[in-house]
Order: sequence, then structure tokens, then C-alpha cells
Amino acid sequence: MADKILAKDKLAEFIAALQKDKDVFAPKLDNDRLVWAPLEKADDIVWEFSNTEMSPKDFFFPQTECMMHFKNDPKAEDGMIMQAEPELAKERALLNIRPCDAKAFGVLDMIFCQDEMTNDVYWRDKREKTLLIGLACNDPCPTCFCTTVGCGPHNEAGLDVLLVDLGDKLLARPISDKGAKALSALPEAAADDAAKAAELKKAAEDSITQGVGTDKISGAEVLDLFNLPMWDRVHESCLNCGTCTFCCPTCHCFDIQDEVQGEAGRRVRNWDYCMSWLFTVHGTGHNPRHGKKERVRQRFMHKFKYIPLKRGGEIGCVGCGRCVQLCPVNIDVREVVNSMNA
Amino acid sequence: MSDTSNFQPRIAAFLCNWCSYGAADLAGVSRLQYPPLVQTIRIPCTGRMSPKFILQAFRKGVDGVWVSG
Amino acid sequence: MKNILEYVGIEPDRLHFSWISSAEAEKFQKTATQVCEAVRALGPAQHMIKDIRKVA
Amino acid sequence: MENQEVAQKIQEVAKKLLSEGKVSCVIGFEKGTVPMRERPFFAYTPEEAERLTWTSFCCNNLANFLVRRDLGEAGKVAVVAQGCVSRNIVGLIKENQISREQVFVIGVPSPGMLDRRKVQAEVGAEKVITEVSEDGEDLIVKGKGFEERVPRKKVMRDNCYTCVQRNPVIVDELIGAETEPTHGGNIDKVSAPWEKLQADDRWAEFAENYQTCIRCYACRDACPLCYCHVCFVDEAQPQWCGKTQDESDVLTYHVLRAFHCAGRCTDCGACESACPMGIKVRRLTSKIEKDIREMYGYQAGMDLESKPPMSVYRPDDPQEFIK
Repeated sequence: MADKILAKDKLAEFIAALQKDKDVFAPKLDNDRLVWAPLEKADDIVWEFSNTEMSPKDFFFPQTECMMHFKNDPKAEDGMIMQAEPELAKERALLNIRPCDAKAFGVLDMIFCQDEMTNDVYWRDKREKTLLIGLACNDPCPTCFCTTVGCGPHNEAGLDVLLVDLGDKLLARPISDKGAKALSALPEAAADDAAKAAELKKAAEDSITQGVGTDKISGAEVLDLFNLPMWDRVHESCLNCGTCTFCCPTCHCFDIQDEVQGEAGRRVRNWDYCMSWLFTVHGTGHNPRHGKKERVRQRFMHKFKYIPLKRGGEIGCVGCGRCVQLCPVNIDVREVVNSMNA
Repeated sequence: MSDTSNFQPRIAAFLCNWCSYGAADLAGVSRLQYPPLVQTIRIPCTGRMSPKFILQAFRKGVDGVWVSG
Repeated sequence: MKNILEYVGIEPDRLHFSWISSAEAEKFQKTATQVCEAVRALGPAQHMIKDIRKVA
Repeated sequence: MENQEVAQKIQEVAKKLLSEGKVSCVIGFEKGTVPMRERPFFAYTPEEAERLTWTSFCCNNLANFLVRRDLGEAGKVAVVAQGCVSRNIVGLIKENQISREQVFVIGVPSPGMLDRRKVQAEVGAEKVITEVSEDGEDLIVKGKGFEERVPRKKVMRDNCYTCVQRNPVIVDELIGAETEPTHGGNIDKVSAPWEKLQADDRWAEFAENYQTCIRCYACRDACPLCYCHVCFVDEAQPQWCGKTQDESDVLTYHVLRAFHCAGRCTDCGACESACPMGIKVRRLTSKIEKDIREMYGYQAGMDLESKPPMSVYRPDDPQEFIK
């Protein structure tokens, strides 16, 4: 599919066309914090930003999501029967999502929708009804390490459209059929625009200097990694809070709870995190991951060994660097992975 | 607030087994009338009281909490 | 507890404490009436309630 | 004394303690991988002690790590402590979590720690900071295409500004000379704007303050008071607090956690520094600190002798609230 050009002064038309049948969201500055918010008009778009504070995964996997509801009355005819929640009513478009976050959705697709049996209707419904329009990263942060985990500042995986900021205009590259449809009205790009985009891509990739090595991890035995002496030190300063998992675009664990109030009942799922003692404790009181060390090890082993092992080599991390920035005790995933790889 | 004249609040009363619960019992035996809005929860001693109980009562939708030793 | 609930915006008259001996039936009756009146005057509680019907 | 000198001294003391075998481990800070992110570090050997540092961004409360590790096995442990951390150590001793003999306190008068969020706001939210260094009363903040001097005073953490005890209260070895005990701020002013409001407005403000909470519990886990084996939010029978993002669930957690810290909180600010969303957690805890001070004349962790007000009964305890 040929690259298109979207002039910035034509954005208003483009957004209006999207808004005809979609709710459009984009990153927005709110009290010095960059958050995802509904986009009203083209002028509100932020072009210069690193990335949103939290990952946009909650568009597809909300922190609290009602799965079904029921009437809490065993004697009633319709009592205790689970009723499905309504599906997403209107399609959505996420504008200016970063390539790393889009790639993360691809990783999560592999986990939420594996086959007929493992097919998360909540995740899939929202994924199918959302158009992802990415904005390539021309100026990655010092904490970014996407290029070393199979992603990149101009990565296309998971996106429907990739935009590259060329100053007064955007190079719009259709990636999926859905994306091509959204761009159908736009003029084709000239060869030198594509060349400029390629230059920007090269520069952005080159600016990422710190990264992780995973070559030895992929060849190593699980148990050898599991028993590395480094785990005895990595966890020491960890607080076992949920910051790294909650800001992570690929963390996807949840906890299902039934809640009742009089006759009303519902089943909800909430984000859960492997750093918590409660995450693995059994009804007997036994906890297979009883200490900080076991929990910290689990998080890194899951992303860098278990997921690649089960999903054809795909790493469960996209290198967005959020956990590096937000961890209250600065446990840096790059250091941890590099010592796993040593 | 809205019309308060017809409003029948629900009040959770945490009463100590040895003090106020006894008083409530005696009030009943003595045929003393008090509003039927108070829903009594007997606790073994006011020392058993916990701030969790108060918050839990509010979370479940009571309009007032009364702790009595 | 009363102070902190008041601070976050729960009316202080929603929470009452008292000392009543098991012999003080009359004080019990009087206090129960006072508590009910105080809460009645405030109207229904609005905050801190978890209502899953509303959010569901 | 400049922070660099203090760091040098901390290293010397740590090396001496470790090489003489007086302690098994020194808990201090090392340089983080991101600017303004010094991080807790555990030095077991004199060589490792060379990684210890001291800057104005040592925002974690190290007393936290005393109570979360098995000191019975570790033997004696040394910990770098400024005023608030030493007060928390006193608190832990009073609550019988650790014994005085197990801890060697390397006392450091606090320079007043700085808030990385304020520094970021000062240079602009969108700018990427790559290097921050200290020069007397100024910070030198560098990033791509800019270099700025920011006065320390402007970016001090709120709790350090209202600190009343910068000097450590218990010390085995003091580094540098004691400083002015306070930074001049008044903690009572933190809660003052809320106290003036009507009940409904207070609730609205309160709910708004915690609106961005993601319930990662970093505030709890960073707190040296929150050492319960099972926190009330993790209890399932009964479940005191739901797991959802419902306003009532989030706020129940914050109210009850704050209340559990009544008479124990030293206003170290670790909760606020740890919060990934930058929530003003102290809006609740500072109010409780003030109430305890006014009602019981008590400030947590100032000495080893006085009894914590929430665990003793005195005939003159305030009881106006009881009918």
C-alpha cells in the first residue's frame, strides 16, 4: 500500500471524518501529566511528547471491568443466571499512539486470543472496534530501549496507520486494510517524503543507546536462569508495589471478584499484580511465591523467558521505559535483564 | 438536603454486650419507646470496635453509625 | 475517626459515641432518639457508599 | 556540609563498620539509572560501600527496609538516617518490631530533600532531563538543548519544607554538624484549606485528590509504618475494601490507611515520593498528625520513652466526642 500525505492544515477535515462514526482519543496534557483523553478538535492535538504516563491498555482492558451481572436470588426464575454485558456501542480511534504501545497490543492479542478456547470476548470486542493511528517517535527518551526488544520508534506492528511527523505535514502509511480505508481520501506521498521519513527513522533508532541483551536468555535453560545468584540482590530494594505492572503496556494479569448488593450481583475483573503477596496465596495459607525474591523474579522471567518460550520468541516487553521512570526505588529493567543475559 | 420530614434513616448501632446492650434490653423490658430505625449489632466489648466496622457500615449504605460502650 | 471522616466530608453528626451503663435504660432511650433525630436532620448519606447498581 | 562530603563520610563509616565486622550490611543510597532517582542500596562488603552516595534525591524511607527483612538472621544492620527516618526507627523500636541493639544509626542531618516532579515542572513538563547536579543552594539541570539553574528552595519536597526535626533523634555516629531543626514551613497549613470547606465540598475535593489513584499501593509499601503481614485491603473474609476502581473502594483504602498511621506518622513523605501518579497523599496524613499533636500533645518518634497515644489510656484523654 502506498504512503499518503496528510498536511497538518488538513487535519481538521481528517479528524471530522473519523468522528463521523468513531469516538476519537489522543494524548493530552493535564496538569503536567500526559494522559489519554477524548479529542474534540484538531487544534488540541499535542505533537511534541515522549509518551503518556500510563499505557493505553485500559482502552481494551480496563482496570475494573464488569464481565456479567446476575440477580442475586436463588429462588427467582431468572435468579443466579449470568447476563452478558453490552458490547462496545461505538467504534473508537486512538490517535497518536506510540509504536511501542501498539506492539504491546499485538503481544496481548497472542495471550488473550490464542484459540477457540482462549478467546477473551471483552478484549477482542474492543480491539476489533478500534482503529490505531500511530505516531512515530522521532525523539526517543533516554529510558527507551525499544530497538533492543524487537520493537522500534517507527515500528509498524499492531498499528493500522503510522504517521511520521515531517514538520508541516505528516507521512501517513497505511498498514492494515482498516487503515487504508481511513486514508483513502488522502493524496499519495512523493518519493522524497518517504526518504525523509526513512531518515528520521534511522536517526531515532540510532539515538537509542542503552538497551538490553536477550540473546543468551533465549538459549538458556529456564532453571539455569531461575537459579541465577543475581536474584538474591535484585529484589532487595523492591517494595512489592504494583507500579511497574500497572504502568506496563504488556502486563495483563487480573483478579475476578463477585460483588453483590441486595438483589444486584455482578462479576468484575480488576488488574492484579504479581508483586503482591495476595496474588499467589492459596486458600490453605500456603504461598508458593512467599518472598520478594520469588515475586520479583517472576515478573522478569515471565516477560523475558516464559512468554518468548511459549509465543514463538516474542518478548513480553516493548521497551517503553515506563517502569524505569516510575519505579519508586528505580529498579531498572535494563540492568536486570542485562544481568540475566550475562 | 432534600425533604427530611419523611426520611427514615438507617442507623447501625454497635453496642457493648455489657453496657449499652444491657441498657437496650432493660429499655425493652421497661417498655421505654425509642425509634425503630436503630439496627443493633452486639459486640463482645467496645474494645472489639474497629474503625473498619464504621467504614464498612457507611459503605453498605447506612445513614448513621452509633457506637456505645 | 470522627475527625478524619469529618475532614473528608462526612457530616460529623452521622457518627455518634456514647457511654451507657446496663442500668441506664432511660439514657439509652434518650440517646437513641437523639441519634435518630440528628441523622434524620442530615438526610440520606451520599458518600462512601458502594452502589454496584449505579456503576454496573 | 555539602552532600558530596557527606557521601564521602558515609562511605568511610560504612567501610569501617563492614571491615571490622560490626554490622553485616549497611543500608544507604546509590546513584540511580535516571536523574533524580537515588535508590536504596544494601552494601555487604567494604568494596560495595564505595557505591553509597548522598544527594538531595534520597527520598525513600530506609527504616522501611529494617522491618521488612529478617533481622534475626542478618545480625546487626547499619542504616543511613536523617531526622524522619530516625524517628521511624524509634517508632519501630517502640512497637517492638526491632530492638535498638540490632540497628546502628548513621545519622545525617537532612539537607531537605527535593521533589523531582517540581524540578520537572520548573524546566517544563515536555523537556527531557538528562543530568542534574548540585551546586550549593542551586541545582544545575541539564537536558537536550538546555541548561538551567534552579534554586533548591523552590523545588523542596512539601514535607521537607514543613519538617520539624531535620536532625536524627537517635545516633550511633553523626555525620556533619547538626543543623537548624526546621525548614520554616507549617504543616498545619496543609490541611487548612480543606478544613474551611463545607462537608459536601470537602468530599468533592477529597475524591478529586485521589481520582487518579491506580491502587498500586506504592504509598503503603513505601511506608515504614505499614508492616502488617496482611493489610486490611488484602483481607478477604470479611472483605473490608473492594478491589475495584469504584470511588468508595479507593477512598476507603486511603482513609483507613491514613487512620492506621495516626500517632505514628513522622511525615517523612515517602508515600508522596513513591506515588507514580503524584497524588498528594499527605493531605490526609498531615491532618491526622495535626490532630494527634493538638489532642494528645504527641509527635511520633521523638524519643524512646514516651508512650504512643493510640496504645495507652490516660484519664485525661480527650473524650468530648462521647455523649
